[in-house]
Amino acid sequence: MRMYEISKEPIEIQAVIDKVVQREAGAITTFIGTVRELTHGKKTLFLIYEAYEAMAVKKLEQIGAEIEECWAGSQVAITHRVGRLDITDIAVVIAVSTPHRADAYEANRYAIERIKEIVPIWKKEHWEDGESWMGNQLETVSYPSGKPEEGDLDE
Amino acid sequence: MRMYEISKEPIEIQAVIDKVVQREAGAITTFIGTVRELTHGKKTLFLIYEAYEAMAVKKLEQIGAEIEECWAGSQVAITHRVGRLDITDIAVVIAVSTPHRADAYEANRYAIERIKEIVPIWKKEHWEDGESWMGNQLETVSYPSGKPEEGDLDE
Amino acid sequence: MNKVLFFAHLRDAVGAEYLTLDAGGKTVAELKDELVEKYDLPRMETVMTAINEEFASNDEVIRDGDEIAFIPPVSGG
Amino acid sequence: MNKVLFFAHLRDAVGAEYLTLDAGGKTVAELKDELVEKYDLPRMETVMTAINEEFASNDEVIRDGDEIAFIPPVSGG
Repeated sequence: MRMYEISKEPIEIQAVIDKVVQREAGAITTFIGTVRELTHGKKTLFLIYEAYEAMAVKKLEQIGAEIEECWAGSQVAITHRVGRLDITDIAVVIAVSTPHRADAYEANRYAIERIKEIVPIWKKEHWEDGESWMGNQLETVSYPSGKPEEGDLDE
Repeated sequence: MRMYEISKEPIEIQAVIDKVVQREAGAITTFIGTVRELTHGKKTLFLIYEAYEAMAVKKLEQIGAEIEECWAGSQVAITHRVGRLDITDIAVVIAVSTPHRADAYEANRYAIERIKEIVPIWKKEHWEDGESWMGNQLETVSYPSGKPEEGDLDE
Repeated sequence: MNKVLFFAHLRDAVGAEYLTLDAGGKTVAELKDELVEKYDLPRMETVMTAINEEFASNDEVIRDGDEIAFIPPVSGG
Repeated sequence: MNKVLFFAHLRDAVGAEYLTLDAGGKTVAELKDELVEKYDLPRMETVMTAINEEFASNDEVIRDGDEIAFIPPVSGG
């Protein structure tokens, strides 16, 4: 069973959850990242996700190992989608099982924060009036295609 | 669509998640409470959950209303199982969608803590050597059937 | 008349899911005391009460027709 | 020879998913400087580097055969 995957196909939530079911776990949390229509009042039409796939899987594995070391008895599975995603489509599913519930929330939260730090995956937002690679996890850095320093090279 | 349910049948996770999908949400968290084999080193065989059903649904609705008031743009769905549950069976599924991820974790955590405070549902643990109604959410109070003050009345 | 519901270990103690009795005009505390005496109910100091599916305090007065429920410490989730 | 991978806005700037070039013996910083000059790559100070799928610092020396990737600020999740 592959606990960490980059998928070109729609993610089946139940399949990710099934990977972390264990007799010792009393709690499973999932985080499901979906494509939101509005970001800072701007209307998204769709997104393209791109990954450095081999490294992305390695980095997801690293995050899982960090969690299993930090939260005793935890099990982790993560699948991240790539390709074109429409509004409400699922970009990522993180499932974490732990013996007790507090850990399941904390470990899951840790996973998404780490994904936004170290996993080589990028999203390009498409709006009615343009498109742009989103620059970082805080969504404060972006690379609008209209900017002069890039405009020279974009075709 | 009933967002808050007490169910005698196994809970379908996806069905609970589907209730909170919204175009404005970028994050959905779920909490899945499962029956754990070991609690404080004691081996559970199975559990019986019992609810004061009409009031339990009202209290789940109240928790949902509290969350939707406290976390802007959130949507909540909760299903709690009753009846006999075996190890790894799902007792409760809480799904919360919010525009941003931090809220989805916090609001979901709030839901499970409140369930353990105010929703009239009880579980009876069955072990190899006996059975007992579990007394509170901290699992520190219990009512073992063998104790004298109850033994007189148990048949 | 009033329907009085019992759950979890209280149901075991009373030996019934509910009783039908006349509690109109009594406070919750008075009804509790009566039932403790009659059924030797254990640890009633940890038990909450609901009237018509809402939590009620010990000094609330029960009206005829109210549904009363005794709510031991809950353990859902 | 070395395979050098580009992603997101860097791929748009270079106009290719990867280049094959000889970077053996150079540091990461030296390779970056060369590519910035040749392709006018924007904001390389925010771009991380990976050698053989592991993050590498600017002073690391590239060996022949290493796979190099330039990693703009990530935005998965």
